[in-house]
Amino acid sequence: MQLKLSAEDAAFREELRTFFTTQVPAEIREAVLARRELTKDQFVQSQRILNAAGYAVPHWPVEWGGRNWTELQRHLWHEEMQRAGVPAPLAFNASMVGPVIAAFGSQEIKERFLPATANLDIWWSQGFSEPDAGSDLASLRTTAVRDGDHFVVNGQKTWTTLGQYGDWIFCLVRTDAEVRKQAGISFLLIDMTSPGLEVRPIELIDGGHEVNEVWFTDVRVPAENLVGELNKGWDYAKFLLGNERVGVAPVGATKRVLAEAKKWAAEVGQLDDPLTAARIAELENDLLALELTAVRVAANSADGKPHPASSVLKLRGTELQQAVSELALDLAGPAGLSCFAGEGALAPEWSRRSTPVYLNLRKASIYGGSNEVQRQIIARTILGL
Amino acid sequence: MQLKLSAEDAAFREELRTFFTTQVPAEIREAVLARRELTKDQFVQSQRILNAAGYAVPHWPVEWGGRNWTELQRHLWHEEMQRAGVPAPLAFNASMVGPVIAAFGSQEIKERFLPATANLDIWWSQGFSEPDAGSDLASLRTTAVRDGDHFVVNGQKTWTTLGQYGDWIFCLVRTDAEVRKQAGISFLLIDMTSPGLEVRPIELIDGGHEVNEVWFTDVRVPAENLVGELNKGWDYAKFLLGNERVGVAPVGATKRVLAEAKKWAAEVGQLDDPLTAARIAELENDLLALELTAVRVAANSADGKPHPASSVLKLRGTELQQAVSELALDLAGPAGLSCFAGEGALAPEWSRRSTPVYLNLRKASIYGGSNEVQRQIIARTILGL
Amino acid sequence: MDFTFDDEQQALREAVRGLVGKRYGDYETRRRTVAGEPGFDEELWQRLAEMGVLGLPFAEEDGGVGAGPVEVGIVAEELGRVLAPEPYVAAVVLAGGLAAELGTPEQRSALIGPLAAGETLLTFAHAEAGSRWQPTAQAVRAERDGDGWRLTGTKEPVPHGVRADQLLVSAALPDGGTGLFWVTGDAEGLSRTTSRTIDGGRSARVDLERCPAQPLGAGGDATAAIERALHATRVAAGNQAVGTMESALRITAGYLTSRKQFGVTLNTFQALTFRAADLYVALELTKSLVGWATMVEAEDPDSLADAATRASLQVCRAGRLIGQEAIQLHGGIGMTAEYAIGAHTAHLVALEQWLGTGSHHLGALAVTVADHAEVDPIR
Amino acid sequence: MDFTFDDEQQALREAVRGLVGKRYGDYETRRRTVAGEPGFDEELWQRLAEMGVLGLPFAEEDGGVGAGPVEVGIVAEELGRVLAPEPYVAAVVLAGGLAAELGTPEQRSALIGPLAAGETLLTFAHAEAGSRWQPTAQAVRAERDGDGWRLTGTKEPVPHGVRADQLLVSAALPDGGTGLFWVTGDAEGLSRTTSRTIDGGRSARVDLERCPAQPLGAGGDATAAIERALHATRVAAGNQAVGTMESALRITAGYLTSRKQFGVTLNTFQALTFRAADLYVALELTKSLVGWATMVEAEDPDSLADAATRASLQVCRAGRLIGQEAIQLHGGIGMTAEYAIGAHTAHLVALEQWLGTGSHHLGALAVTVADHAEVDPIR
Repeated sequence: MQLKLSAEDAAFREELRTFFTTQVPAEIREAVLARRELTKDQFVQSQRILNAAGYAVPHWPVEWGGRNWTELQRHLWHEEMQRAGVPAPLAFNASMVGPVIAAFGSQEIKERFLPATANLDIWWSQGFSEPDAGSDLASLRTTAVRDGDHFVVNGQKTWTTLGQYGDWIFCLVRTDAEVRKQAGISFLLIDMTSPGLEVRPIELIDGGHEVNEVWFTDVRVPAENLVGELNKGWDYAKFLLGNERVGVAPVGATKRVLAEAKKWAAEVGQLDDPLTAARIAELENDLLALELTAVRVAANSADGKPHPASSVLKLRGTELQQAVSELALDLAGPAGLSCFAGEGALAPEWSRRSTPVYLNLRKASIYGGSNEVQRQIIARTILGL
Repeated sequence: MQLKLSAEDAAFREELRTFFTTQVPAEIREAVLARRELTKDQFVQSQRILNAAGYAVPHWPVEWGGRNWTELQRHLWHEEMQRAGVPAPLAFNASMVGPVIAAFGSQEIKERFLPATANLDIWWSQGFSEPDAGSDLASLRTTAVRDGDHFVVNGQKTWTTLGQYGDWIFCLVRTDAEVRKQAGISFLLIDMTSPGLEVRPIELIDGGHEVNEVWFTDVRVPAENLVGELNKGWDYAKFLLGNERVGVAPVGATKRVLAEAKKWAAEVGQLDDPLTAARIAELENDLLALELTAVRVAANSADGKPHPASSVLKLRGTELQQAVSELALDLAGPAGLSCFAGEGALAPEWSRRSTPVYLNLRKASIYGGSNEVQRQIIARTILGL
Repeated sequence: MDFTFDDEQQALREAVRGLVGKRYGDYETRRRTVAGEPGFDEELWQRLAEMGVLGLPFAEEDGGVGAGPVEVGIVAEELGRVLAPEPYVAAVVLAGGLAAELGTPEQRSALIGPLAAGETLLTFAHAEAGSRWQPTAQAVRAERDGDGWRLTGTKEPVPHGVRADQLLVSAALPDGGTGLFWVTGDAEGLSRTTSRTIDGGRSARVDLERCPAQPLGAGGDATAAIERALHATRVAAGNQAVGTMESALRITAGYLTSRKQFGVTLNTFQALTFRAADLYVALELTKSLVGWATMVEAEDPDSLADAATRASLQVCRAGRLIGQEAIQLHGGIGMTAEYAIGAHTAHLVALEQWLGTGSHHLGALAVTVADHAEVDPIR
Repeated sequence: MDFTFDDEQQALREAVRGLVGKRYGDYETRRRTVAGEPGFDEELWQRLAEMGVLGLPFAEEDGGVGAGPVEVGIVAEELGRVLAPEPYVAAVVLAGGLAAELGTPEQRSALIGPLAAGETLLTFAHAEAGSRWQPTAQAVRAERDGDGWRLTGTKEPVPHGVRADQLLVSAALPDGGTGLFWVTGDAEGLSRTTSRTIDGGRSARVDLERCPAQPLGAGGDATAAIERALHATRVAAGNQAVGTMESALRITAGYLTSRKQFGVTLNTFQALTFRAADLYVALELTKSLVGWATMVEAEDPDSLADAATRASLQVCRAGRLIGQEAIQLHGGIGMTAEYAIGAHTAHLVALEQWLGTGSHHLGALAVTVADHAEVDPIR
């Protein structure tokens, strides 16, 4: 048991803090802090700055840009990034397809994709969910049929986040319909400019365009774009989803919004309201417990496999993210009605953003393994129920 | 839609209020208000006063002491009784076995038992639950085998509330083991002084002795003590449990404790603490909503069958009963440690009672159809899920 | 106390339900309607006028029907059930209610008859930057100009503030207090910008620059009347929210019985059906409290403030719970604008933003908690 | 920051777990033990002394072992896991901690050595009628009597106040402030009455009537030291509560997989297993926060008050949730004294009553919320 960071880790943290707050453009970080939607260019610019400094994919194998940090260092990196308002490296690249390719791809596929993936030269989209395969992902129906040295892909993916920016999409496709549903799935990389591939926007309840449907009609995909072995895709997906959960607890970002919310509360004369103060104090404590749990769990997952308690992080992390967005909604009060009024409104930006952000974050407990799925994992895997 | 009571109902309410607060001894009502456990004599004395005035079993058929009141009047009766600290007529008598005998018993059984039941000359115990038949009541195993003009009863009942005072016990017994489990059950009345019947106390977590086990070893019961038809007991039990739920939402009693809790809060200097005040205000509102729902539901169940929303009353009623007991626990603070110190302690009685009452009321969401059973009823019966 | 509706009230409910159900029963129509200006269906508004619905709360001599809060509540609940975007509560209950209470006979006949007839849309411009549902005005100030008055300042957000033909505007009076003024839509110095609210409604920024205005009624401090009108509006909006919540629960239960995951319908999963049961509990409790507050408004107006605040707190608590859980129980599809459920959640949010959040109402109740021994709803 | 225990700490845990597990692994033994006086097992207390556990936090020159809060926390967690009724935290951490901090060398050698050796049971008599966990005394007053002092007034509740051989007593000083005094168990004017707490512990009313007393250390105002000791006690009690909660969850999960209803084991019901999952979440969060507070006490004592308050809030929240749900998930059997689960709930309640409820700790945090931009646990 040791509270204090080692001198080395303290220096590491300081170095990151300095880098993030001086090297990533203030304009990008301010957009994050104001909870605005970022442009594609802002994502790309930020990730390239990180990648140039070796801060984009530290958890990858060293030969592909990894840094061999301790789990605690990774945690500090993640927290400092969020704290400074630096957009995290695109999860589809850095946390999803990258690690899968690095772990299961051929040398050729690694060379072809990993450097471009780390640098966001390729923007990856995720093609997992389908209209009838949500929490029950394994019942997916998009097919890839071998035809010479190509696969021919037909079907539909949905909830493809930021798919409108995508260059390539990594997909789970059914390559054998005869076997038990988990056994006939493969992991395929598809160029989104391929003929027959169409991206259609889905409007969300906050009025934004963040997710998409992706339709495949006789899309021809070179066979060499298969990652790993045929029909082993479910294993790779489980590997990936395990990674996804660890990154998904947005502790630092939620802390940052809560710190902002205190300023907002003061602005609207509510910070000295005892009920508001108590609500904030309780949220601060809840977040503290979550942050400490993230550190504790990180330290226990040194073998690279996610600790089963990572479901705790996802579940509680999204609950608190939503609770803080609800606080902001309440602080904004009537000004939240001006949500789409733009700069012409008197209401300050934070209060206008509060309404769509609150609604948008309803997704947090649904996407990336719903909170029901997380409870199921905890009950079964940890409690043996 | 009509807010105000009719002149007739207003007079009715006033009459009850006067009766309860002047005719039932202050000592008994004070014991209720102080959340003490009542003695058997206090229960009996109070119920006989009510019965003499026609206030013990108003919902029974008129020929057996019923009053043919409207549902609103029954509600007012119930609320005013709780408000005044008058112990409700013993539920086992007034709400359980009495209505079952009145509805399904022979004329002979009615004459033999109903007057004595209304007047608490017989103290009834309930013999339904068994160690392996809790929420799944129909899997009960206590048997009654016909032997000439008797049944011979063997088995064990449990959770028999106040069974230590019981003169008679009404039991669900298995009279046919060959059929589907609900179909082989009968409803039998058993004299608790019968040889082979033994009552054993169960100590509860609050240190009190409120429930018991009842053991039957070759207990001979005259066949005429069967209520209604052989093997129809499950229907009678369902009828009874439906009644039970309606009476179980303790709105008036909980309101009364909350009103007391405000005095306690003032006593310990917490009533002007904004967090405590807000908590009380929220509880008052929750109870108001529950009380109004009780009135609304009462009005919609005029055919004598419980409105399906009566599950709402049980579920929410026990939640709020528990929440108010938790408030009292918090107000008592360190004084609650003196819970078993008696009058020798400096801590006032309310603060000493707060701890055992809080623990004791954990039962409220378990007994009489657990809150899980209530949710199941709502989901299935009302929402069609 | 009696929560049942009489035959006439039942008939009113069925008539309104028939009309708005026909119009918005298909959610796509509602979505299209709020996408275009003015954000509601002018034709439906006329049909409501013809049906007498827009004149319900007003005296017959003012051109109304002489009905009361219960009838208004029935209409609001039915509008809420289909998320009808028509500004019934804002125009009829709030703005119309103020005109009826404070207006001179001439003003009432100029404003209420046309409002009831669907010819004039009226709104109440009251909220200001930084205000939190209080009944007073500060940012917009009234000044005398000869025999008349002029108003200067900005109101935001104002419900349907651009489409409105006539505006009632609250303003700080030179000698203190908050006055209530009538400003015509074509007044000089008046400029308005509209925007969408999260539920597809319309809200405006209204700038007044020495804008000529006529005091409503005898003039003077109108704070108490504004407060009463806001509370009556909360009661009507509570009824509207009940309709929306009931609809959200119905849609959610329907989804649970039809959507399959892991080879079975979702209602196979007890963790989900139990949560749906909790939503039902919240809804039933809310119906009771809103119904009661509606009766209090009708029969015991002195208790309106307390009853409206209590009902609002319950509406807000249930609205958050049902709004959040309805989406969660749907999963991904609940996040999409194409599907109806999210709009229910959004509407419940917008109602709170307009009339006060749960925290706000709880704060009001908390300060009065020592003033009474218990809350007795039976009169 | 590192949450892992070193080998020595691990060995300590296993030794304590072995000892108390052997004694109280069968719940019936625990039940019997608390039914008789003094409410704990004197023999086990001796064994703990022999193991060095009672001397853990004290300096070697005072007769202790010179270990720290982490080791104390390990012991407390293991005691909490089996609901061991021995007054470890009250006697060693709270009373012993005060003696160690304030006592003169003579007082320390008279009190701490015997405490560590299991020869003298020490307690801190502090709470008074109406007090709510504040570090000051009012009802018991100290007055000078020649060279010495006498105390008059009543302390209640006092943990193990009758069994205790020696008492430390807080008292209002004649010139203001709260002093800390040593009163021997056989002092004249001292009378004591014991009673059971809800979890089978012992609490006393202690009446002092001009009872001779010796100031601890140099005398004077000891408020700050009392406050520090209470916070250190909260940290240790938090560790104890973690043990109890972990045990409650383990028992509950075991029950869900073995108890049958409707022909299947209870873990078939998703609504129940999901709630168990929520308990696990609460427990993990609590472990983290309590572990952190323990490290803060060890390495950053200036932040002890903040860390102890934060840990206590989380312990109270999780304690209520787990305590209530553990019984509910058991059903009827959870209500019986024969079965272990209810005693876990009762113990969590008694810890709160002793050291402060969630409402109390939240109130303390709420007033400081504007003092910092964020809470950064990493030092």
